[in-house]
Amino acid sequence: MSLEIHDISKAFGGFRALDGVRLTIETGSLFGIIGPNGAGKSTLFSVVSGFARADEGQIRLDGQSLDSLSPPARARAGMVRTFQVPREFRHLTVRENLMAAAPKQTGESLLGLFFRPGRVREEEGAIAERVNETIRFLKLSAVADQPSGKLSGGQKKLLELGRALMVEPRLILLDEPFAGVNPVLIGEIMERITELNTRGIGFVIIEHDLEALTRLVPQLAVMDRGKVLAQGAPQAVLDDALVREAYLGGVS
Amino acid sequence: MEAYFIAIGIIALIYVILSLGLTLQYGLTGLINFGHVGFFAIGAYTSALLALKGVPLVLSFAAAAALAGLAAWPLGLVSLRLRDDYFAIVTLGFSEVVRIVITSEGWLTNGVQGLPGIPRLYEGLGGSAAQLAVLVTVLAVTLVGTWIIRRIAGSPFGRLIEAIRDNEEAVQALGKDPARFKIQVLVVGAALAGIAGAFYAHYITYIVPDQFIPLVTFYVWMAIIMGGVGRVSGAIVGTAILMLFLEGSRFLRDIVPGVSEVDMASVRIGAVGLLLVLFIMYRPQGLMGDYTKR
Amino acid sequence: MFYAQLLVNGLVQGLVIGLAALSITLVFGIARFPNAATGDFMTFGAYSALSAHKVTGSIAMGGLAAIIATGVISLLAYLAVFRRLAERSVVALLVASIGIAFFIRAVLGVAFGHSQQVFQVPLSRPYVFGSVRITPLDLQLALVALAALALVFAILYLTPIGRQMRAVADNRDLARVSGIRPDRVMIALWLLAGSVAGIAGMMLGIKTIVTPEFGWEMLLPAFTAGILGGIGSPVGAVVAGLILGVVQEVSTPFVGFTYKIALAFIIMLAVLLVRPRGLFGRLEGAR
Amino acid sequence: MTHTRRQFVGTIGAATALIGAPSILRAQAQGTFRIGALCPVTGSGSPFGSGMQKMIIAAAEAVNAAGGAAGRKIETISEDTQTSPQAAVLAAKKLIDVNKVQAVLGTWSSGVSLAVVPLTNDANIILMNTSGAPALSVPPANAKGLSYRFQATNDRFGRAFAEICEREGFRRPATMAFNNASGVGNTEGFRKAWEAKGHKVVESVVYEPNQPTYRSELQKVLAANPDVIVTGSYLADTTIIMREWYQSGQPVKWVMPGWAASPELVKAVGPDVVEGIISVDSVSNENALSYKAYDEAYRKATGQPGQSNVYAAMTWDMVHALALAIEAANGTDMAAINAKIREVSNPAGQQVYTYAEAKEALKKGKINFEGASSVLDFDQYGDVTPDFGVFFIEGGQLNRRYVVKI
Repeated sequence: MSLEIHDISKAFGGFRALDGVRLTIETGSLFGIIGPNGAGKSTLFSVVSGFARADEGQIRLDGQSLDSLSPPARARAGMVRTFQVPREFRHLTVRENLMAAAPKQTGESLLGLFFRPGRVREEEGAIAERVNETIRFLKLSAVADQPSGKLSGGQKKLLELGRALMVEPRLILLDEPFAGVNPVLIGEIMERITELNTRGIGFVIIEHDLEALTRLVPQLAVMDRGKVLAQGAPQAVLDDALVREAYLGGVS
Repeated sequence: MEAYFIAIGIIALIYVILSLGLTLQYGLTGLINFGHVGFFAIGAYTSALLALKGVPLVLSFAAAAALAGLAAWPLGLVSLRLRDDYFAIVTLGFSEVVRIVITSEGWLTNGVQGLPGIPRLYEGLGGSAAQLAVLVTVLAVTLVGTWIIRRIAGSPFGRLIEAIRDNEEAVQALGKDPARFKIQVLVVGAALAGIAGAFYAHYITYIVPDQFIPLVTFYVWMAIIMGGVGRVSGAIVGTAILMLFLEGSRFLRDIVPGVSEVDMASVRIGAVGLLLVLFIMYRPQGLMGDYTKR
Repeated sequence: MFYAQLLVNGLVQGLVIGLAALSITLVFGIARFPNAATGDFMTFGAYSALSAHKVTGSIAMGGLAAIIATGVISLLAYLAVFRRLAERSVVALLVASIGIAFFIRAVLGVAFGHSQQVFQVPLSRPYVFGSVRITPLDLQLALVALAALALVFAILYLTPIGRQMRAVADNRDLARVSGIRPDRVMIALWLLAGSVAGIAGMMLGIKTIVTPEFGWEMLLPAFTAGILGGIGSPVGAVVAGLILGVVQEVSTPFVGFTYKIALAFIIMLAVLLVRPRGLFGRLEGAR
Repeated sequence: MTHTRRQFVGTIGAATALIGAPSILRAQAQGTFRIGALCPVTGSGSPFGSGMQKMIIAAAEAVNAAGGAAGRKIETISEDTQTSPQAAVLAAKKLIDVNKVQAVLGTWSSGVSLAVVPLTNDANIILMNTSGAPALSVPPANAKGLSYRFQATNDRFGRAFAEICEREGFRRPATMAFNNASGVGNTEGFRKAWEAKGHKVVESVVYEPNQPTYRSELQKVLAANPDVIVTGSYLADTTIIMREWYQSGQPVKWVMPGWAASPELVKAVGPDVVEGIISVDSVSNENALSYKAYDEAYRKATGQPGQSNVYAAMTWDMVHALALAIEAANGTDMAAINAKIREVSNPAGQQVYTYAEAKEALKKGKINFEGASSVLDFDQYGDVTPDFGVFFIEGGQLNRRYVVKI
C-alpha cells in the first residue's frame, strides 16, 4: 500500500519545476521531503493533489491511478493536503471550519436539506461530536468558537491539520507545518503527528526546518531543481555527497 | 394614499426578492453576479408569455422560476474557470445578451414593441382589494424566500458555501467540489430573480426589453451593500432604504421648491453615487453588519 | 470590396473602444480592479474638450483640456476614494467606482444639461481608395489612438516611474519590498489612466454627440476589450478593441445589427474559457 | 449595533414624516382641478420632457388667467417618468393616490403610457399621451375610452411618409429605424402603406442606440441604391448618421420625422449636410393663433422656438382640450368631462384658438378648438387625426411646402 509518484515532470514556461520525479511512499509511514527554495517540493504537492497538472508521469495511490481525478476526488480517495500558507475559512469559527470538512453530509445537498431535515439534524450531532474530539485532541478548545481568521499562525496550522483529519484520510500531505510556528507549538504539532501516525494515518511532510524534520521522520527524500537527489534514512541521506553539495551549499 | 404605499411596497418587495438571491450568491458564496437583471428578465418574459397564452398564473410563475434557474446553469459551469472579477464582467455581458435576444426575437417576445396587456394577479377582485392581495402574495413569497435563504445560511450547505467564499481551493482539498455548490447557488438565486420578474411583469402589465438594463442589477447591489452583505436582514433593510431614497426624492421636490425636475434626476443619481462611495468607505459592513459579525 | 469597407468601419469603431479599453487595462493591471468610472471619465473629458473648444476654437486645445482635466479628476477620485480602499476587495473598489461614475454624471448633468452637444468641426469628404472610403477624421482618430498608445508605452517602458508601474503590476508586495513607493506609482497611474480616458471621450464626442450618459454606454464594450486583450496589456487592449470592432462590423451581413453587440461578449467568453489570461495577458500566478 | 438600529429607526421616522407631510400641505383645496404632468424629464425622452412639462404648467396658467374652468383653477403637479415604466407607475400612483389628480397628462413613450393606462382606468380618470403604439387605441388599454392620444400613431406617420414618397416621385425607398417601438413602428407603417400602393421597399435596416458609428448600417442601406431613405429615428442617432452619410458622398434623399429633422439637427451638423431633407411633422398648424400663443409661451419658458419640441405643443393642447371640456361639462364629474372632450375639439362648431376666446364662444354654442399641435380632432379611439406638414430643409431653414391629409 503506497503512494507511487512515477517520473513526474512539470514545466512553467521554460522553467522545469519538476524533472522526472520518482518516489514511492508507504501509505502508513511518516515521510519527509526537504530541499532548498525552488526545489519543487510544493509543486510536487500540487501535482500529487491534483491542483496542478503534470506534463508527464503517473501517480497511483494504493494501486489506483489518480491521474484523471480532480483535486476533490483525490481527497475523497484518501489523500488530503494542507497549504504552506494556511487557508482557513476565516469568517467561520474553528468549530465551523472543522464541521465543514466532514465528508458525505446530507445537509450539503439542497434536496437533503429541505426534504430530510431529520437526517441532517442527526448527522450534525454526530459531526459535532467528532469535531469536539478533534478540538480536544488538537488542544484548540480555548479558541473553538472564535473566527478562525483571528488565530495565530501556529493555531491555523493545527486547524488545517484538524480539517484534514475530519476527512478521515489514509494519507495527509503537510506543506511546511512548522514554518512560522513558535517552538513550543512545534513540539505540540510533532506530538500530534506522531500520535496520529500510530493510529495508522500516513504523512508526507515538506519541511524547510531540517532539524525538526529529522527528529520526526524515519524516511526522507531530498529534492533540488525539480529532481530527487537521494532518499532513505535521515542520516544516510544527509551524508550523501550530492545532498551536501546542493542543499547545504557545499559546506564540507 | 395607502394605494401608493401598497404600490411602493410591491415594488420594494420585488427588489427584496432580487436581493435575497444576490445575498445567497455574493454575500454567502462570494459569486460576483453582475447579471442579475438577466434572470429577472427571463422570469418576466416567461410568465408573461405563458399567461398571455392562457396558462394559469400558478404554472406561469413556476415556469418563470424554472427557466430562470435553468439559464443560470451554464453560468455556473463557466464560473469555475474564471477569476471573480472576470466572472462579474461575464455575467454583466450575459444579462446584456439576454436583453439583446429578447429585443431581436420578435416572433416570440414582440421585440421592441413589448408585451402589453399582461394579465394582472387577482384581476377578479378589482381595484384596491386586488392591489392588497398582490401585496400580501408578494410578501408571502418574500417571507418564504427569506426563510429558504436563512435555512440555507444556517445549514451544512451554508457552511460550505461560506467556506467556498473564504477559500475555494481549501474546499477542494477537503474533497468537496465547489462547482456543485456554486451551480446550485446560482440556480436558486436565479430562480428567485425569475419569480421577482414574474411579479414585476404581472404588476406593471407591460414589459419591453429596455426595462431590463444593468441599472436594475446595480440597484440590487446598492441595496445589499447599504444593508449589509451576506445578511438576510441586510437585504431587506437595504432595499427599504433604496426605495425610500428613490421615492422620497419625489416628495423632497414637493416640499423644497426651486429644484427643477431635470436637476432633481441628476441630484438623485448623484446622491445614490455618493451614498455608495460613503458606505463602501465608512461603513463597509452596511447598516445591519456583514457576515463577519453574526 | 463591401467587406473591405466593413473592415474599415470596424477598425474605426475598434479604435474608439480600444482607447477606452487602454485606460481600463492600465487601472485593472496596476490597481487591480475594473474601474467602472472610466466611461464617465470619458464623458468628463468630452465636456472639458467641448468647453475648451468653444472658448478657443481649437481642437488641439480641446484635447489638451481633456487630457489635463480628466487626469486631474481621475487623480482626485484616487486620492479621495480608491487610495483608502487599496486593501479592500475587488468588489468594494468596483462598487465605489460605480458610485463615482454616477456622481460625475450627475454633476455633468446639472452643469451642462441633458440636451445633446456636438463639436462644431467642419465635415470633410473622404479619401477614396478603390471603393473604400476613409475620412480624415478616421485617420486623425487612428493617429490619436496610436499616439496615446505610444505615449503609454514610452511612459511604461522608458521612464523610471513606468518601470515602477510595471513592477507593481507584476507583484505589488515584491515591488514594495524593493523600495518602490506605491503612492507615487498610483498617482502617475491615475493621471495617465484619466488622461487616456479623457482623450478617448473627446474622440468619441467628435465622432458622435455628447450627452451626460454617453461615456457610460461605452463601458461594457471597453471592459470586454480590456479583458479580451489581457489585463494590464496596453497593446492587448487596443488590438482587442480592433478585433471586436472588426468582427462586429464584418459579421453584420450574417448576424445583423443587433446581435453584433452580443457577439462581443460571446467572443470574450470563448477566449476566456480557452485562454483565461486573455490574448496578450501574462501568466498570472495562483491567486 | 443597537446604536445603528436606533439611527435607522430615526431615519425611518424622519422619512415617514417626509412622505406624510405633502399630503397635509396639499390637502385638497376647494375650487381647484388637479392635473398630473407626468413627463419624461429624464431618460431617453429628456430632450422633450421638461419642455412638455413646462407647457402643461404654462397652459394651466393661461386657463387660470382666463378665470379657470367651470369656476375652478387648474392646479398642476409634476412628476418625472424617467422614461421608465417602473418609475412611471410609481409616479402615477403617487399622483393619483397622494395628490388626487383628476387627469394625467403628458406620458410620452409607448412603454410608459401602456404601463400607466391601467392605473388611470382603475381610478376612472383621463390619460392624455403622446405615444405612437397602436395598442393604446384599443382594449384593454383604452377599454374605458378615457385615454386620448395627441400624437399621430406610427401607422399614420407611415402612411404620411408613403404619400410623400409617391408625390415626390421616389421609386426605390429604403428605411432605417432606431430599434424601439416608435422607430420601428414608423418605418413598418411606411412599409405597409407603400406596399399597399403596389411598390417595394428596397432595403430595411434596424439599428441599435448608443453606437459609436453607424457606417455599416448606412453602407447596407446605400448598397441597395435607394433614391430615398425613410427613417424612424431620433435626434442623437440622426446627427451621427447624417455626418457619416455626408462623408460617404453618395447622393440620396431623406424623409424623416420632424423630431429628428429639427432645427437642432441643422445646428448640430450644419446646413450643407441637411440640405434637401424632407421633414414630416404633424404640427401643421403653425399659422394658427393657438400655435402663436404656444410658441410665445415656449420661447418664454425655454428660450427655444416652439418648433423644436412638437410634444410640448401637444401637452399645451392637452390642457386646453381638458379645460374646455371641464368648462363645457360645468363641473368635475369625470364621465361628463370625458363626454365633452370630442365635442369641444372636433368639428363642427366655431373654430377657436385660445382658451379665453373659446370660453366666450362656448357660451354661445358649439366650438371646435384648433390646437397648436394639430387641428385636434379625435376619432372613435381617442386618437388625433392630424394632417402632416411637409417641410424641406433649404439653406438651414425648414420651409413648409405642402400638407398631406390622411
